[in-house]
Amino acid sequence: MHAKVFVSLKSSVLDPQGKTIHNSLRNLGYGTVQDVRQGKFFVIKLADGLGKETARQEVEKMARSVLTNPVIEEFTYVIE
Amino acid sequence: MHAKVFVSLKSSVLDPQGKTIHNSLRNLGYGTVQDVRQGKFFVIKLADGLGKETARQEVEKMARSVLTNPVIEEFTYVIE
Amino acid sequence: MIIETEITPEIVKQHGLTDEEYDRIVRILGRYPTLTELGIFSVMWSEHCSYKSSKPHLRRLPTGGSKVIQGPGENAGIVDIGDDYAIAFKIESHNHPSFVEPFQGAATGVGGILRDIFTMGARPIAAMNSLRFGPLDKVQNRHIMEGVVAGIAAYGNCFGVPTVGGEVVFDECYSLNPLVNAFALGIFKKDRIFYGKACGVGNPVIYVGSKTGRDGIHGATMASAEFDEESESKRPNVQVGDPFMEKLLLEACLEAMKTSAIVGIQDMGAAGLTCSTCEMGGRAGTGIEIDLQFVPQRETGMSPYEIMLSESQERMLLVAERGREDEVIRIFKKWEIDAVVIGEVTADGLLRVKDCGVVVAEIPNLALTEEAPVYNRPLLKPAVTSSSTPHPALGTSSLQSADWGDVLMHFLSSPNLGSREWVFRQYDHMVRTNTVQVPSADAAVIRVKKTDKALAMTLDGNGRYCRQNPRRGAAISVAESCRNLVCVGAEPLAATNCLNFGNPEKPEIMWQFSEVIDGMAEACRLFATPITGGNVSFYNETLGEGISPTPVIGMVGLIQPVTLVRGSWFVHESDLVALLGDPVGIDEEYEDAVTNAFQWCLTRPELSDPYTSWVNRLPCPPIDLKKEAKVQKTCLEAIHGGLLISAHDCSDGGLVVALAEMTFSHLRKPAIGATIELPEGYRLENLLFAEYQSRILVTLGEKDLPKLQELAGRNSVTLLPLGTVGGNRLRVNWGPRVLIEKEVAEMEKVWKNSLTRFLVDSI
Amino acid sequence: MKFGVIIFPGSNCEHDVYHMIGKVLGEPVQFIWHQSRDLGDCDAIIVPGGFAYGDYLRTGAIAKFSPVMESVRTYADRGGLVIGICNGFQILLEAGLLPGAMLKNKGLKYVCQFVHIRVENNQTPFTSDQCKGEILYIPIGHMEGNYFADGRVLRQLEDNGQVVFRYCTSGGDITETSNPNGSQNNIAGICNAQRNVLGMMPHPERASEVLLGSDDGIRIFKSMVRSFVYS
Ligand SMILES: Nc1ncnc2c1ncn2[C@@H]1O[C@H](COP(=O)(O)OP(=O)(O)O)[C@@H](O)[C@H]1O
Ligand SMILES: [Mg+2]
Repeated sequence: MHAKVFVSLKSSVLDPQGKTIHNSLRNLGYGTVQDVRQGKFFVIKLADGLGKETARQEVEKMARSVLTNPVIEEFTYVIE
Repeated sequence: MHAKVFVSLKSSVLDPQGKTIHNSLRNLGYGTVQDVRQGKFFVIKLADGLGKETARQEVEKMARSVLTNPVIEEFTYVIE
Repeated sequence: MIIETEITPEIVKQHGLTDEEYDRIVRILGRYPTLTELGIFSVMWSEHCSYKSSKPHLRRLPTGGSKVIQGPGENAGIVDIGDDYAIAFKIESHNHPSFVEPFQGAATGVGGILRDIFTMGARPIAAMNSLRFGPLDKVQNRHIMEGVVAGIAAYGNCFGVPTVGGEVVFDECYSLNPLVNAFALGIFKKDRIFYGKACGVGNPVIYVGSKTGRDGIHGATMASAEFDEESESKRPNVQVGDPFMEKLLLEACLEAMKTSAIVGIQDMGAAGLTCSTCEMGGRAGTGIEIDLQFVPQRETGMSPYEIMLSESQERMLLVAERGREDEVIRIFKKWEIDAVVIGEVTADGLLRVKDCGVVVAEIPNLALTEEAPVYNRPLLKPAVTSSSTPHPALGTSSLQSADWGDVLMHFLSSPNLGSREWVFRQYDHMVRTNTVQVPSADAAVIRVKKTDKALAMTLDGNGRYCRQNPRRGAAISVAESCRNLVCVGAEPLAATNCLNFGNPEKPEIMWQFSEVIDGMAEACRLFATPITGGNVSFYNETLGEGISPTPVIGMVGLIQPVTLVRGSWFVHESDLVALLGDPVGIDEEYEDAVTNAFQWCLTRPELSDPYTSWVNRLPCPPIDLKKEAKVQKTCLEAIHGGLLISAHDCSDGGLVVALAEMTFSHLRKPAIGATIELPEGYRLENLLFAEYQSRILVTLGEKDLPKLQELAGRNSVTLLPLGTVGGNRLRVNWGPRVLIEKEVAEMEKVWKNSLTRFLVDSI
Repeated sequence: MKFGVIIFPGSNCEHDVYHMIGKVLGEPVQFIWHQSRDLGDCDAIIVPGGFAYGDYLRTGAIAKFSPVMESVRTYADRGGLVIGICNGFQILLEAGLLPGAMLKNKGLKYVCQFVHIRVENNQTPFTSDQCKGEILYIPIGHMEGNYFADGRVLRQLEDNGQVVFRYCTSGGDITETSNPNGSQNNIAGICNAQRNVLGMMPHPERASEVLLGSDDGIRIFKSMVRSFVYS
């Protein structure tokens, strides 16, 4: 079983990386690009026997307390 | 229209970041975690009028030539 | 004026304003304020911006001197270093943000202090930081420390300023209140200084840098309130730093300043656009009118209130000569930075803010700056200031059999005494190719290209001493910072300070503050090191728990010629080791406490950090400032006379810890031991480990001993030959007894592990 | 011999290199703005360290598209001397002037310290003044210096003598503990097959005066001058 956790900066928070990438894409002629935001993701391999609901709880807990700082980041996740 | 490009290290390349997170998750008592790999993603806002096929071509081009380094990274993407 | 929101007492309270302050606002305006105006007043009258509690005390600090070009009141103090060069330096706190989001909080702290320096036209050439955390055995403290250090590294390294020094202290009182004080120093030609003044009616006001977003709205008021569980909800205040943008801003500003088209310039720090406009107008006695529709914005639908109070980083406000704005804007465009005329300087002394032509705020600049409220808050000396309750003297007999070598090894492994390499290895401390003395010497040393000068700098604070005796503790911080400079061969020039305290509304805290100022003022006068600027951080309290009063001194000195620079370690076999200054001070209470604390500690093998446990049971050590000055004078004269090979300050951990530190390897210089004969006639544990001030360990060639003796005699300073450098062990003898005999390699290993044993494998 | 020093937005060692060439080595030197395609009459190009474009996407990833890099490529193809230091090395990798890529340091932290490096090949214009096996004392300062190339490329590098510097102990041994960043085969610097393009993570300009702790670094530039004069 795998969980994927996607972490991104809250939309109100400045994303200097995304901004810089956006600028250079535009300078390189990718005129159709209107905005870029950067995030990170984690692919977490979980013990197979784990029930879906337990997995969900575990993943939410670690995403909230370890993988993100809720002050500036938010996350989504999927379990596959 | 949005494109999401997911970039990860090729599996042949060691991912110490994922390993470190794995270790600390384990130390914090998340015993069900068996492996962690870390990647990054870009959310790219594209001009609305763009056809799906053009979008696809544009995104692939920028992913290949700008957003990743093919020596160490690989990517997938979705267009929404 | 359109009053869009009715100002209820509830709203006033949310803005941290008292009823009296609100009445005063209404009197000043002659009407009720708009919400935007209320916001502007609230940030400018906050403790952070107005210094309303500290101002009456700060006035007692010496601030002038023949070399001071600019004292407190500008973005940074400026000191003349000769040969047409001047330096600008300052220290600032970013404590609260670093607690909430360690990485970004610390990073933006570095960004802020760098802007304070280059806004004056100086190119930053060195940075330092003073850090305080809770003990590392707690995960949360490790997490904060890792984030803070990484954040400082990320910002400073990318910007391209070498982070050359600082200090790190661990104490329980900083667990929920970590302190992050960032220092920066820049250099420029004396005739190229820029001030934050909006001169010249009709001159355009130009906004440059990052776009404005809803960042840190109310950061200034946040830094002026205690923390509680509710602060969770205040969290969106945290800002993200963009060091790349700051680097571009630096280059563009310095390039624009060369055109002579710039009249005044100021960074937008706390309270952003509000603070920079009213302060620039206030200093020049002019008014400023801006229209917010021209302000570059990152988000849509921002209200005037939000735009005025935003604390988005990497922004500057400048006033250019009328007619030359395009010249200025072109330079910023070259660096791909937004630069927009948003208003002009007026004659009426008002800050007038329009939104698409409609006035949304109109306030006299001076009402926001110089005429902001000032409070003489009540002071109260706490009943017991000394927490080390005196123990009955147990006599020294039970210490007779102590294994002092073992004690030394334990002390060296303390996070409070061990190597800081884990920290400074993450900082680029060599960029700009000026770093003569890398971190780990008593002070950092930076050469000044195109001259034969070098600058030495150090940060020193001691919350532990100040908790016991705020006045003496502050004086010791000044003395120690000067001593550190003297040890590397520098003459102290001037200082900046960062005063970290608890809640000023508590009379005991205000008393501590007042005492600290007096102690600092006395010492700074004596050492002729004026305070040219600084920062006050109050409300370092979480859930009612406050920090020890923690004043941090940033001291800067001059070495000329640069070849005089000295290290703080043993260099050659057979050099002599000697102590400048009295081996122990005179203070019976302290002396007894040292003995008692050892007896307490040595019977407790379970202590995880015996040094910290021991030292926490001691009162503030004595200091005789006049004697201190003589010791420092002697050391400096000896270095200038070519008598000394190295010099090292004896401070935390006392004489033996200082000796051990001198044995360690440094860059390509291998570790090297020494044999030391301690004088008899003193209480042993006092001689070995007590933290008496006014002592400097020196090494010299044997042939220079008579000259040094003569010099010390002339200055009435004790000079005590202690032994000889050589071998691969540190041997300390006392009469017939061998007290300590340790392999240098073994000592160096535990010393180097003091932080890494906690920090290596965690994220 | 005239040196050109490229400035990207975010470069921060350009002045250091400029000072070293002009003041310590005493050779003519000029800056070249990243938007320029004109390398003037420079006899060697230095791509200096720093954080071009903040290193925000990947190190060197955005800088490689600068107009000046096209000229640098042409220049290198014609045999011109190019040296990339730290971020400059990373840019040359991204631009494909040198093979391989940089990963984050194995400790995941920025590392600033002096290191020892061993000269592995002195048959290059950058090392002709040194002996094979000689040890230099030069600082590093980077977050991404963990050199990576796939097995085939790595073998080629080794077989062709393109590994110019390796991290080593003070005695010259190639060990794991002397490797500060996890770099494959302790690689600290490599050159192209033609030997006219060098990339190295250590900063020779930071070790160019005794006052700064070492002057071993200046010898790389002395080599360049010598090979230029005799070429
Ligand atoms: N502890 C202090 N001692 C002396 N001057 C101080 C102290 N704290 C602040 N100042 C001075 O007060 C002025 C305002 O400080 P501050 O608000 O921190 O500046 P900024 O607006 O640049 O952040 C500065 O000139 C500063 O040097
Ligand atoms: Mg300021």
